[in-house]
Amino acid sequence: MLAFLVGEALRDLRRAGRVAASAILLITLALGALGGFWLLSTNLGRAVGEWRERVKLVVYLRREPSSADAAALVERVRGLPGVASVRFVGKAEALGTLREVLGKDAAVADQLLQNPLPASLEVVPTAGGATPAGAQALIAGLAAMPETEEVGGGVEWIERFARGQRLVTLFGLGLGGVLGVAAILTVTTATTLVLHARRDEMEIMRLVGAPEHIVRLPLLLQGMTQGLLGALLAVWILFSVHLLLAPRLEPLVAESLGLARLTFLTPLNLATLVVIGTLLGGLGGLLARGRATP
Amino acid sequence: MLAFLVGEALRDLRRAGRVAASAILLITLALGALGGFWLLSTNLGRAVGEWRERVKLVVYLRREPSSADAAALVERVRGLPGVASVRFVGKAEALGTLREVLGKDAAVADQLLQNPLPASLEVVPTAGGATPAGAQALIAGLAAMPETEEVGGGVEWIERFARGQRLVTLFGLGLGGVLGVAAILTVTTATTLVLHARRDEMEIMRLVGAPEHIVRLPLLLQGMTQGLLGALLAVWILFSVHLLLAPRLEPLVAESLGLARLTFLTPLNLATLVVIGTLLGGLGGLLARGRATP
Amino acid sequence: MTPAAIIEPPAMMELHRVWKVYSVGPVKVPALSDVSFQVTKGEFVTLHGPSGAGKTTLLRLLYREEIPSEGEIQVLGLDLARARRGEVAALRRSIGVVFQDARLLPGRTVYENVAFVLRVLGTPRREITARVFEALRAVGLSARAQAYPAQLSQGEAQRAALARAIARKPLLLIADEPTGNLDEGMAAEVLDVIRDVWAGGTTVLVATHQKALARTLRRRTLTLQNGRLLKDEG
Amino acid sequence: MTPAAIIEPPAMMELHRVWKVYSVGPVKVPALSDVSFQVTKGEFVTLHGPSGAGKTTLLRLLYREEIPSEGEIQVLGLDLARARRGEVAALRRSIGVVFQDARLLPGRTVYENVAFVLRVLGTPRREITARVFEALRAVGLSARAQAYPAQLSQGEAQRAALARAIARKPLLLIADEPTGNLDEGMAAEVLDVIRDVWAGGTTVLVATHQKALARTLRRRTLTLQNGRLLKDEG
Ligand SMILES: Nc1ncnc2c1ncn2[C@@H]1O[C@H](COP(=O)(O)OP(=O)(O)OP(=O)(O)O)[C@@H](O)[C@H]1O
Ligand SMILES: Nc1ncnc2c1ncn2[C@@H]1O[C@H](COP(=O)(O)OP(=O)(O)OP(=O)(O)O)[C@@H](O)[C@H]1O
Ligand SMILES: [Mg+2]
Ligand SMILES: [Mg+2]
Repeated sequence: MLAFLVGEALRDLRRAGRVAASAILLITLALGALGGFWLLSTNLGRAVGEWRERVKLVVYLRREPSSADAAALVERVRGLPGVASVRFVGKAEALGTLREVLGKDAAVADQLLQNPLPASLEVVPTAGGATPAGAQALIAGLAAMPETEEVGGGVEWIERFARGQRLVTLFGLGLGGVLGVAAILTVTTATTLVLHARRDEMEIMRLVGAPEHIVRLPLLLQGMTQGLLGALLAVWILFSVHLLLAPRLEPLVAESLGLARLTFLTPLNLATLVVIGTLLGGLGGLLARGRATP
Repeated sequence: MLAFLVGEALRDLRRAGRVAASAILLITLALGALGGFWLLSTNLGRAVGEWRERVKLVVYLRREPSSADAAALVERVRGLPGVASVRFVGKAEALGTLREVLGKDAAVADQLLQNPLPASLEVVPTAGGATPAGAQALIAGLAAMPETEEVGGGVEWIERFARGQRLVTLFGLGLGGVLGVAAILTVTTATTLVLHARRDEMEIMRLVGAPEHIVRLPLLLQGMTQGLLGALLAVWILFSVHLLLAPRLEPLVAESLGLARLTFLTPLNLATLVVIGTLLGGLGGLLARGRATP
Repeated sequence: MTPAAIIEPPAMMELHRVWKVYSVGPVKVPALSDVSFQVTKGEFVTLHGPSGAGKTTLLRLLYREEIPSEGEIQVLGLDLARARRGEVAALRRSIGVVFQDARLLPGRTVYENVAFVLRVLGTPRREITARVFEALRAVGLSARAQAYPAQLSQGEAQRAALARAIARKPLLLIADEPTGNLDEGMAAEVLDVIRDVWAGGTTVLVATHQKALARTLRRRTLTLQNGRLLKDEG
Repeated sequence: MTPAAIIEPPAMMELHRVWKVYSVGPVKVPALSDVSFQVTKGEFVTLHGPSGAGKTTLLRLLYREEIPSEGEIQVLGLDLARARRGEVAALRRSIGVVFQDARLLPGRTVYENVAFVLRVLGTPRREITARVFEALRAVGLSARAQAYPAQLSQGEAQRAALARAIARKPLLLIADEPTGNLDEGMAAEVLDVIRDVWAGGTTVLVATHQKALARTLRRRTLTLQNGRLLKDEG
């Protein structure tokens, strides 16, 4: 009986021809878009992770502590909630950094009689400490220390970071919405196509007493096959596009997002895509029904 | 006869029901994507335009010229090919700028005995002068002047600019490819749907001697109506999305791209979208044919 | 395969005050008005009436392609008003129907059309070919086994539908104008086939508008006119 | 509307050594073998033959639903092998065809089906309603004008197809088994309608498998068997 059902599904697929090809391509398109968004969001997520490491607060100190005092201070700050790591920057190091930053204008630094730059602590917050609210608390804590002259440097980074996350979320929601519409349309269209091709046949099958599973299952199998083929095609296209474009995009991405490499989807992601495709196709097949028995 | 044809088209559309709705939505999707890309590319184009204004070359001068000499020099440089505008920056202005840039570290500038910064010319290149090759030639020309100590400052901007344009182009090509596939699929699917709904009817019409234009024109009109509805829907969706998202995206966009406002499509763009939709729908209707007369 | 109730039916079919009224826009079309009759197992019944009398409508009610507007119908012991989907399918597998418009599966050849119902019944594969060709030979179509329905003449299509109906050796054979598209010689042959099936124990119900045919059969004849059962004689 | 050549044809139709061979997979089915005959304007011709003889195939060739495998066909002075698409459409508008399977437009009511061909012919709107009802009355269907084809009995569908064919007052009427689904009384009425159309100057070609009908008509009869023209008598 299974052989009969599979045979029925395959003959339907063959006969549907252009209609089936169309349904497969629609599923490919929807899954390709889904996979593309996933790829994007994975890499944006990685970029966001790297941005977070760049977020730092600078605590300018009233006077340069001795190296023992500095070590103790670092230890104390590290104990504060929301702090991931702390680094002490002495006056000399600060001037060296300034000189690097000035580059062409480094002559300015050479003309100095004494080093006017303060010593400081570079504080990298944890994920919790890098939210706008967490940062507020952390900054208050750091400012309250007696050694602190002023806290600064990293707040705009934190806001930029939060905005970046919002951007990614918005982007995801927008694309998700469009994809939702595309997927529903895919299923509806595939269903309609299959229905038109099969309505007469299904009605006659029912009239000669074919049990419901023999009327419906081939359609389900056919739909699942279409979905599977569409998903595999989508995976293949995503892979090819990634292979082709990644090397070209990487320099640009390195500059704008600070990512050295664009990673591809994991095998688990790909398997999920294939499963979604198969289910979508199957749903289309399942929804298709001939004229119901009265 | 026209009333008859239009009546036929409308009754077909009504009867096609879900199939017609599906075709309309597919066209909406394709045009919505097209319009969305257009919107993106318009705004990216504006961003690129603003970036270009930030591209500048700095010509450091051997010594500070008198103001008359400075004016003559500016005049001369303005005459070079690839130069859009030139501004003279005196030693005092340069130090003021440095002080602003240093911000927190401005104390450094206050400690100076004399102003170590050179006078300079800020040269904004034309579009031609801002290409990597054009910039090469312009820099050579500027470096060859007897007053020039060194040329610098803008080259990495020019490369970044060129990369930005490549990114936009690549993005456009990618999206264009996907849209091409979507549009072709839309037309094919709409055609197939219409065909399935009408094949019998068209064959019988031909058999009773209906002239070809009576068989085909209603289908064409129906397709065009579908395309028109799809396009109007797409325009409406784009407008709503822009209205909803633009205020939220603007802060992020201002930061990342340097654009204060996200503009909407021009009426001409919108009219083009509607025309494309109508033509797409019409093409679908035109391609649909019943069993040809042998 | 068939539910227990179907094995020993009290009557092959039983209609009690059946009405069927179609709505065409605002107009009501009474296709059947107050029809009651009974058929017992093994009978050969002819349903006679002019065009539009309601013959096809009556037959459709029996295998539940339509449901009556009013009244009760039992076929093979199954109350059609209360039957579940699986029971209706099982009932249909026990009934062979020759539709007036043949209704062959358009995407399958004549052979596949006949084989399909046998496969649906779970007939072992090795038996199928033999039984399909036996049925096709009986209606004189073995030469056209590989043709698709669109490639058949009207008379051939109707004979293919008959082959499909008899290949499964049904308990009840319903034939709607089985000879409408056949010449006299062919019609006689087809009636012989139907008589053979009946002789094998199948109850038969044949609808026809041909007075001559009804007379030839010399069987119990139900006469319909304008949806009313005029006579029940024979 | 009709090309000049159609107005005074040398003959209504002329077939010269026409063959039609269908391929069903590897098998060749010769539906028509070497058929030649002529029909002049105003004749009433009956085409008789058993099921599968090739009657429908022959009629299909005349309005160019099919093209012959070999041989030449002229209808209303038009050489069908060389006709362009517009000419074929014009020819079909001059021919009324009653298809064996009715072939009504499924999405339109009976009224709309008949009105459609009149509109296609460019009939003024105010005339259409009257002519449609005249034709429906002639075939006894005026009460079913608002029904869709799926809501008709087989006999009613065939009469609707006849109404569609005669409403346009064709030069040539081709009827494929117009009484196949009708009882004797209705069949006689329908034949009267066809005779009236013929009396109005239309050439008529009726295909039937009913010997009795062919005899009743007492007209020139072409007899087909296995695709060969056996007799041309009357
Ligand atoms: N689905 C339907 N909707 C509306 N009316 C219908 C429908 N089916 C049948 N009718 C009407 O019911 C009446 C009986 O139709 P039915 O098909 O039963 O006649 P019949 O006796 O089989 O005729 P024939 O010999 O021409 O096939 C007819 O007048 C027909 O128009
Ligand atoms: N499209 C086709 N492809 C293959 N064979 C065909 C096709 N159409 C008809 N035939 C075959 O040609 C032969 C003649 O068919 P045709 O329909 O002309 O017969 P007919 O005389 O009209 O029969 P009936 O009285 O049953 O309608 C038949 O054997 C039929 O199977
Ligand atoms: Mg009937
Ligand atoms: Mg025929």
